Amino acid sequence: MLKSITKEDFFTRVGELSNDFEIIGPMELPLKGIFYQSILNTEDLYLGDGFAIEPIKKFFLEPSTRLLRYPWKNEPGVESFSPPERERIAIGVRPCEAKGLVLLDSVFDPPASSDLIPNSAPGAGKKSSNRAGSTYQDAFYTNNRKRTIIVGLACGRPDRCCFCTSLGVSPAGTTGMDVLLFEIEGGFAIEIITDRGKGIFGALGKELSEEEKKLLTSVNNKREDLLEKKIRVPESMDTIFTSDYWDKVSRSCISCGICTYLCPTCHCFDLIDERRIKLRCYDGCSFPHFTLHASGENPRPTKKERYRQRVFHKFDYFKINFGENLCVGCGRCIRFCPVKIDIGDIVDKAPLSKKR
Amino acid sequence: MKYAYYPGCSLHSTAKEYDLSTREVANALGIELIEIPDWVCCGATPAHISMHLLSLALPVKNLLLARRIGSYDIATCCAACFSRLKIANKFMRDNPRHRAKVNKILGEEYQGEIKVRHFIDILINDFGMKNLAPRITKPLEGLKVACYYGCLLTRPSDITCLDDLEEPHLMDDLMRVIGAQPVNWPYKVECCGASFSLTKTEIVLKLSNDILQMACDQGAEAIVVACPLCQSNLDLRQPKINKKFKANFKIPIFYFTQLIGLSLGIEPKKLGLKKHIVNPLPLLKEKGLLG
Amino acid sequence: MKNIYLPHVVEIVDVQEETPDVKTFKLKFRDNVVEESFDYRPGQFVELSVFGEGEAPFCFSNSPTRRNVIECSVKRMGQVTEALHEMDTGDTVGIRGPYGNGFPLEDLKGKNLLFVAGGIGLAPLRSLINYCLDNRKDYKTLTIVNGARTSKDLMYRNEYPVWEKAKDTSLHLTVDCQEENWTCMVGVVPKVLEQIKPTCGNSVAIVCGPPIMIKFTMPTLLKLGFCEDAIITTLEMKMKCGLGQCGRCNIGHLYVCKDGPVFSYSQLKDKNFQF
Amino acid sequence: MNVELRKKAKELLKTKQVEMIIGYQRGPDGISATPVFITREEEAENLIWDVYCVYNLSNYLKDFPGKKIGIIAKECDVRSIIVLLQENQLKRDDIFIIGVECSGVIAEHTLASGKESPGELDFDEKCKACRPSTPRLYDYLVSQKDQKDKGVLPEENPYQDIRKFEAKSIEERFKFWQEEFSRCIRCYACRQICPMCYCPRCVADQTMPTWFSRAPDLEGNLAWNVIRAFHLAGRCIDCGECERACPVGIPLREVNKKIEKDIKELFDYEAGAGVDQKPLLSCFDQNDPEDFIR
Amino acid sequence: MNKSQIPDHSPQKNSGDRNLKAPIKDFEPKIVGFLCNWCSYAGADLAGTSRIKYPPNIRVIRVPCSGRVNPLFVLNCLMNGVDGVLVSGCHIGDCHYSEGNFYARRRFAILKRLLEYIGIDPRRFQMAWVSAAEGERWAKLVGELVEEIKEAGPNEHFGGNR
Amino acid sequence: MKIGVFTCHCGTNIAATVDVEKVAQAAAEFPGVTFSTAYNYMCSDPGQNIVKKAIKEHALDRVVIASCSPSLHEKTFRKCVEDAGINPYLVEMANIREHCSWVHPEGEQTTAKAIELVRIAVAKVSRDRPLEMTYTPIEKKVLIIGGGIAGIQSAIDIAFANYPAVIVEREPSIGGRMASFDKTFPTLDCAACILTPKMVTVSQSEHVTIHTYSEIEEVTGYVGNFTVKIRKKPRSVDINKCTGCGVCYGKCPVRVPSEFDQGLGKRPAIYIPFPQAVPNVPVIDRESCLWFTEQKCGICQKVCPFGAIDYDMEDEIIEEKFGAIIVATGFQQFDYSVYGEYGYGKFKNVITGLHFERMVNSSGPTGGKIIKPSDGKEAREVVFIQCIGSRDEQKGVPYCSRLCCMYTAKHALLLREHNPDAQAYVFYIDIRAAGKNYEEFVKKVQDEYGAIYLRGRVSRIFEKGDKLIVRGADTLSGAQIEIEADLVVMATGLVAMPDAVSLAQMLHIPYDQNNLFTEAHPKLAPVETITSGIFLTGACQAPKDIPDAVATASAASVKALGLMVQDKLAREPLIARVIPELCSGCRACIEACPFSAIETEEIEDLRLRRKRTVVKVIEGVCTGCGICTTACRMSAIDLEGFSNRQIMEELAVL
Repeated sequence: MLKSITKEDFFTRVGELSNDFEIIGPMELPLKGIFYQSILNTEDLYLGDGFAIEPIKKFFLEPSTRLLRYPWKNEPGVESFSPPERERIAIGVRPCEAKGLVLLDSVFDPPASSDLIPNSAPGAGKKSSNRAGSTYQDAFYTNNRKRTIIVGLACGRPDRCCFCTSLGVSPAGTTGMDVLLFEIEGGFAIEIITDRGKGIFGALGKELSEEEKKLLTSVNNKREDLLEKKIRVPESMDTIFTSDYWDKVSRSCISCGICTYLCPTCHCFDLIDERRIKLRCYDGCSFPHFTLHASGENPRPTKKERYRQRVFHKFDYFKINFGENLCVGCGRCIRFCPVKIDIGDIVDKAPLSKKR
Repeated sequence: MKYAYYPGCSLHSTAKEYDLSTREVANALGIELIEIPDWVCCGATPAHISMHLLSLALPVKNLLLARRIGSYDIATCCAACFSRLKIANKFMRDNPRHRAKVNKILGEEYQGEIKVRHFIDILINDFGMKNLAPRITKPLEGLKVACYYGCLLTRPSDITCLDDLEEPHLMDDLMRVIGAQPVNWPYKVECCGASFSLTKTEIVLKLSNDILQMACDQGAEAIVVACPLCQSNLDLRQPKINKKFKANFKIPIFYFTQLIGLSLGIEPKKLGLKKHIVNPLPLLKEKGLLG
Repeated sequence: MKNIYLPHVVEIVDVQEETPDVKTFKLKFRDNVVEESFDYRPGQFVELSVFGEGEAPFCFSNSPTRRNVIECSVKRMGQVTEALHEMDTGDTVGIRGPYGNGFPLEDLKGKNLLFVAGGIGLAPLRSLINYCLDNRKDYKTLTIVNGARTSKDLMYRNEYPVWEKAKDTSLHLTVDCQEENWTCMVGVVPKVLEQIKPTCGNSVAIVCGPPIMIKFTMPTLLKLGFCEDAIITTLEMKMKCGLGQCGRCNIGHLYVCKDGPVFSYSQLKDKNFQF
Repeated sequence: MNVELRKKAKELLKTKQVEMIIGYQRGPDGISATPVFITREEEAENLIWDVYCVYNLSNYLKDFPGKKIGIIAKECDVRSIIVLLQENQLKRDDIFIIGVECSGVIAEHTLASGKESPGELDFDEKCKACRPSTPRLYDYLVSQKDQKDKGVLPEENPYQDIRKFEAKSIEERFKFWQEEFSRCIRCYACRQICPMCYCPRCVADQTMPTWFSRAPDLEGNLAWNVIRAFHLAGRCIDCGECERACPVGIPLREVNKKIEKDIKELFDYEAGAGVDQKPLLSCFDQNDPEDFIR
Repeated sequence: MNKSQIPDHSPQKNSGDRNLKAPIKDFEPKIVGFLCNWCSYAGADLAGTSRIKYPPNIRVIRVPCSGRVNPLFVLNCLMNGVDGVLVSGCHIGDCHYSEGNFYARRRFAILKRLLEYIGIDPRRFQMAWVSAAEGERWAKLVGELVEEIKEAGPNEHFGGNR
Repeated sequence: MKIGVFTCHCGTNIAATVDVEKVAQAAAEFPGVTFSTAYNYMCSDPGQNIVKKAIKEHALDRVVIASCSPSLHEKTFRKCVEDAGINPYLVEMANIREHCSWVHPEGEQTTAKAIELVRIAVAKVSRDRPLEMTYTPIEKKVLIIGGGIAGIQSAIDIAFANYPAVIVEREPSIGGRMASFDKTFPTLDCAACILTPKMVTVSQSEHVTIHTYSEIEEVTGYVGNFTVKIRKKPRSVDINKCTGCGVCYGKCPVRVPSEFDQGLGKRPAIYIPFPQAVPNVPVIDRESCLWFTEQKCGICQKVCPFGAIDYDMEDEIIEEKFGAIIVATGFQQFDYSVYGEYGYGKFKNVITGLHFERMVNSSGPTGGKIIKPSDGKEAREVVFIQCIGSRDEQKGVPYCSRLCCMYTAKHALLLREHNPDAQAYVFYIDIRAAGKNYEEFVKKVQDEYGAIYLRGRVSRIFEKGDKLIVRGADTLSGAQIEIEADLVVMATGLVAMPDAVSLAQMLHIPYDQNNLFTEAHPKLAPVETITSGIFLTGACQAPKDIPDAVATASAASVKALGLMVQDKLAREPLIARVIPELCSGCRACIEACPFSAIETEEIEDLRLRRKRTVVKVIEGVCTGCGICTTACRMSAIDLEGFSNRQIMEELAVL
């Protein structure tokens, strides 16, 4: 059921909540762009049309997490860092990012019961279909997910790089959210999704009047076709693994880390030891040293293999392992790519017809 | 060529002739000397023996007065005034503690920026020897003189920085320009006994006698000085020296400004030549320089 | 919630110099509760962490049947291995695992086994060989082909007599080029295989060694009649997390650290894997 | 302009003088330009040259070692080719430089603001200080007759804003850079896009020893940005690509310009002056300034 | 097996929470000195043999030549909470390798201005020429350095997550 | 990794202000340290035995010695651990004496600093790599710069050991300052009589080649492999043809003041400095010879019976390789013209010691008569003034020149010998007569030769008539003294040669603030310099009289011969090392290397599967300065012994 609330009441409510919750939300830095920050005073909260450069992922899979502290060479005992307990509310999360978190859950927080025998029976020969999720639950990520309530904000004005609808995400989607806000004139319409969401915003606002409801549904229907960019994601791209299409499209790639670090679903990381502390930091498959062996061998030496790996991991491998594409169509990798490589076009125009 | 002129006490009293000849030479050469209105004594030796602060405050007072009439360089003739003003300037520039104390006493901010010049330095460096030479109407031909610089003019050399402290030559050059014949003698910077002249006169007599003796030995007919105290020790005490050492020196002691005045054709009366104890006129007449 | 990156602290009880750049470390758990619950299969690996230097994957080189200690053979290669080579008895390291699927022991039962090892590749195979020797009745003939660049690079020399004397087990050693007082065969492993011509009926070839060697051994085995499923290899990849999450060790959709490192040749061919 | 360019490209490919030509083509959004690598003649048709061609294409030369490559280069790109030649990364006869007269390129961030026509868009910062519009080294020059002359007058004193920033107090300066650098996510786009960064393994990726923290905290970010600028001392030719590529908008050109100003004042050294110029930090002068040494 | 769980500092905040090493009043700065082996290190030895006292805040790292000191070393020190860095080599012309200090001079002229531009207190990174015969001057230099850096205060911008 | 830490009490030097036991205990806790102890004198034999025993017992593989400066005992401890079976380069020293105990007050902070220095050393040793010595061939030839008594003695000793030596002398003849002396103290034997035989032996020895009238142009290379360019200035006389008959300098019309006679006597334009010159071949002074100044005369060429005169001889550069270099460039007199009180050097009758030496010398310009240069009359009253320039921080040099007191006493004696009714007055501060029979000699001069020694300074000298009035004080009697002297002799001090600094920079050897070359260690290595292979003898290192000069010359020769006898020289392996994978081939290091010890090479890059140019270090030439490591942006070139990992590890434990 939908409720509406004026902007002021909403912000005062957020103010009350900030006593016992840490508030995270988009903040606009002039000339620089919008960044998710830990909000100290509520005015900084920016709930307008633009969306953050870095996805909300950075508050769940942190750019650098301290895993454990080593003894110095010979001292006994390894101390693990305990994940923080403070409850948090993430406000202004876009539907694509929330869906991204759900995708990450299947990697870092796999349902414990799934039949995850290692997919190894060599004799099997045929493509193994059972879910090859990892049996390991990441304590830090799971803790972050548990202690955070997601308050989504429907997309008012997607830009020309967004193509979330082609990936099954709607600008007003609710997957992975506890509460969803719709911007209506003078305030927000609130849709409570989970009881956690009810806990914080349940008693808020008044029933939506009829024509407000009509107006909202009409706006929601039009949201989908606000997106100009539509792409067709092929079922499987196995057939073109060896084609030189990848060489052509990846030629202008400069192997930087923008598309991987800013992607709400990319989750590759590196374990780094620095001065008695083991850190988990972001890493990207576009970097040459990502797969470099100590012996100097590198299974993915050139940009071609590396960019192909990025596309296949998102649109082929993840689908085999977890049944969904590892992409939510947020368009960040297109918007911020310094050489304007558009993954949407690449996947859309992949020459599937060619025989293997 | 404008300067704030600081005569100093002795130029208004015992060394009047030095003041007269300086003024004459100055306006003969077109150098404008504006006497600093109600200047005070520079403290000379007594001040810096008794109280250091006094020995700074007095000269700085004069410097402030000079600054009021426009910050020209200060022209001074007496070696003692010259060295006291210079030392005061150095302290005010380099020593913040003293500067603060003195400025508090005098109630004005002074950083030691006014330049203090001796008249010799002005003649040679500002006016320039090549401009002086053509002005000489009556060169002092045949007059053999010993230039006596005394102690304060060239020392301490890093403060006065007027001339070489062991072998000064500026006055010799001036004498040569005006036609006189400076004698090469070793006692150019030997001490004449200075202010002992009042307290322990016999020291002055001994030292001045040596100086006079050396000047005679080297064939000098007269001694040229640039400091009133040296002049009085050599001139005033000459009869006593003759009596004590049974010598008969009759060596006139000129101020370099007097000789320059003569060479410029200024008549002797205006140069105060009559005020000397040892009468210089016979020698000048003999040399035919009085005409 | 358990921090899956937390290693168990183990102590180095013995260091054996196999070759100039390979050392075998015997590791003993400090805490015997963990020791009991720590069981592994040949072919699996652990992430060995040297405190302050980093972590690297090493396969077990002793058979789980010979319980008391864990053995890992380490070739001096990069930062972690260099630090390990500096260590000697008494130092402590961290161990995390066991990871990976290990050799498919059930499928191998009742088959002739051909072990093809190159250089450091003998380490995981030794674990399997000793395991087979301890359950000798489950397996038919064992043929061990072990090649190395020079005689100095042959590992576990003290095990060779035991292997030769074992029931219908044959051992073939080879070095790349002839050396003085070297009696056994000479030549690269694929050539040696052609000379030995092992029977391919009801038999499985287990190949392990540097990528170059595997690249030339595979066609030879196929030529000798081994079918694609009957050739197993363990892949040596860069593995950081060992949990299938850090995304770097994948071949196609399979993660070497989780779904491997033991793969059949058919799986690899399917994934267009080039060595 | 484009016609002459395409004709030349076709001729080069036909006569096998070059195996590939790196140039610009219209981007998918119809306005901005993206790099293109042409190996066949007919592909030369979509070569373009206009105010939207911002990229420094010489960055791609290191991907084709030993091959004969043609490259379309404006003045700043040519300067970076000169430095690459100076540091033995390229062989002069492997590179065929198609010089283009440039009258300034568009600042890319203004494109996103929806303004379309070139008139309204303002020029990139780097073009303000760029004096000659014809490249100082080329094998073939495509002149710029029809393009209107550059609206941008070179500033009279190029390091104005650097001096203004230097005048600020130490706390203000640190606060500014602390905010900027704490936003850095260490995606190394600034390094990957820079033609001068061709090191096989950058000090940022080295672990034996780990020079500075590889985690994106303040210490690591500041060390990274300082050493990146330092390693470009006397080599950065101010093509502005690093600032353009930075996703979080850190003013990286500021840091490079500061060093450029210092080495101009201290050692009168300019990057990319000539192919046989000695590297700045591999030579010295008897009376280099040493006022800061006690 | 693992010890008590120690609280985690989540990365966003970790560059913010600095625990001040010591109250400013009795702040003992930690200074790193890169001394060239042939001149400055020998000069420091001479200060030793002539028993000239100077504050103990300096830690000496011996390098063959001031030309060996890599800016990365200086950055590493400053980023890990060291309060002051000194690079000291032979006087110009005296270098045992004849040109080492020329390169150091040019290199650190750039680095010093860059660090100052970034907002790092110029007193925190200094350079000096100390010859093998200047034991006394070395002691005076260290004394002055310690005073200056005491004035500059602890380097609390960096080194928080040690 | 098993590290042993050995902390030294050094008697009380360290123990006085540092709690050594506490340091040893703290060191035991450091990572990797398995053994830590303390002992009174680590560098002593029992101390070293403790180290060796501990290495064996605890199977240590790395050692840290916390004691004094590495410049003192690094070699000792490297040798010690080598004997115990560990690679000598796995040792590090923590300097807790010169850099800690001696310079900080006793107390908690000093001990804490000592502990921190040890922790740094342990961190560094944990990253040391075992290194092997590199060997380089040695050139079996010694270069001797300077042909004075010191140079000659060195040449004789080296020739005696049948090794070749090359003397390079700037003047036309060897012999140096001593050749101009008359008698030598204290034995009064004639300088020429004891010097000439040595000069002759040197000139006749087939092991010694002498390049006179030539200078050192450039020195490159390192111990065992010095490449030296020698510039032979044009003599205009062909040495082989000239027999030294002397016809040419007899006929030469030109007369110019002779430098050898300190300007007292005159010499022709083509001249030999003194009769016993070796080689006895004249040289043409091109500034004063009419042929060169006005293209006239040319008599000497006409009269020369052997056609040895050759006007168009040019500078000749010889390049030779040497194994060791002995520097014997000698001293020059202090220029007393800086003293205004002594007449700025303008008085004719004020001369220096060397002038007097020439005058009193029978083969000198005055034939042994001591005269007043102004009018040539016999000098009866002669005043000697000591410490001219020496012991004077304001205008002179701070040190005492050691031998002026002695040569003044000798001059006073000779004065009385030559002219029995002459009287010598000597103004002195302290008489320094510390050699053998020196004090007795001075006593004899005072008693038997009636020299009046006045303890006090001379405040002023001025001319009065033809006399010189010397005004000084006699502090013993308290009287102020004025002497009317005929002649004043300045006992000027000994200072460095004017071009000493440029030679030091050419040889890369240190010099002190008085431009005297600095020895490696004042007590333990007085004739060596810190640049291995270069040795110092004679007054260029510090003022020395003839006995000391000869002694240090022999000492330097022994050191040089020590190198000659080895057929190859072990060189410290602390040199640069390239990591090919990291190198981009940009050659910034090649531009930066002062010794051009780096060159390019082609390698097959397996990762990129193509040929690539990277750089390579030439082992023999690299001196280990490390300049290339910072010129390289990729840190692809590292320096053994001071590697990036070692230094970063040191910084990590700060």
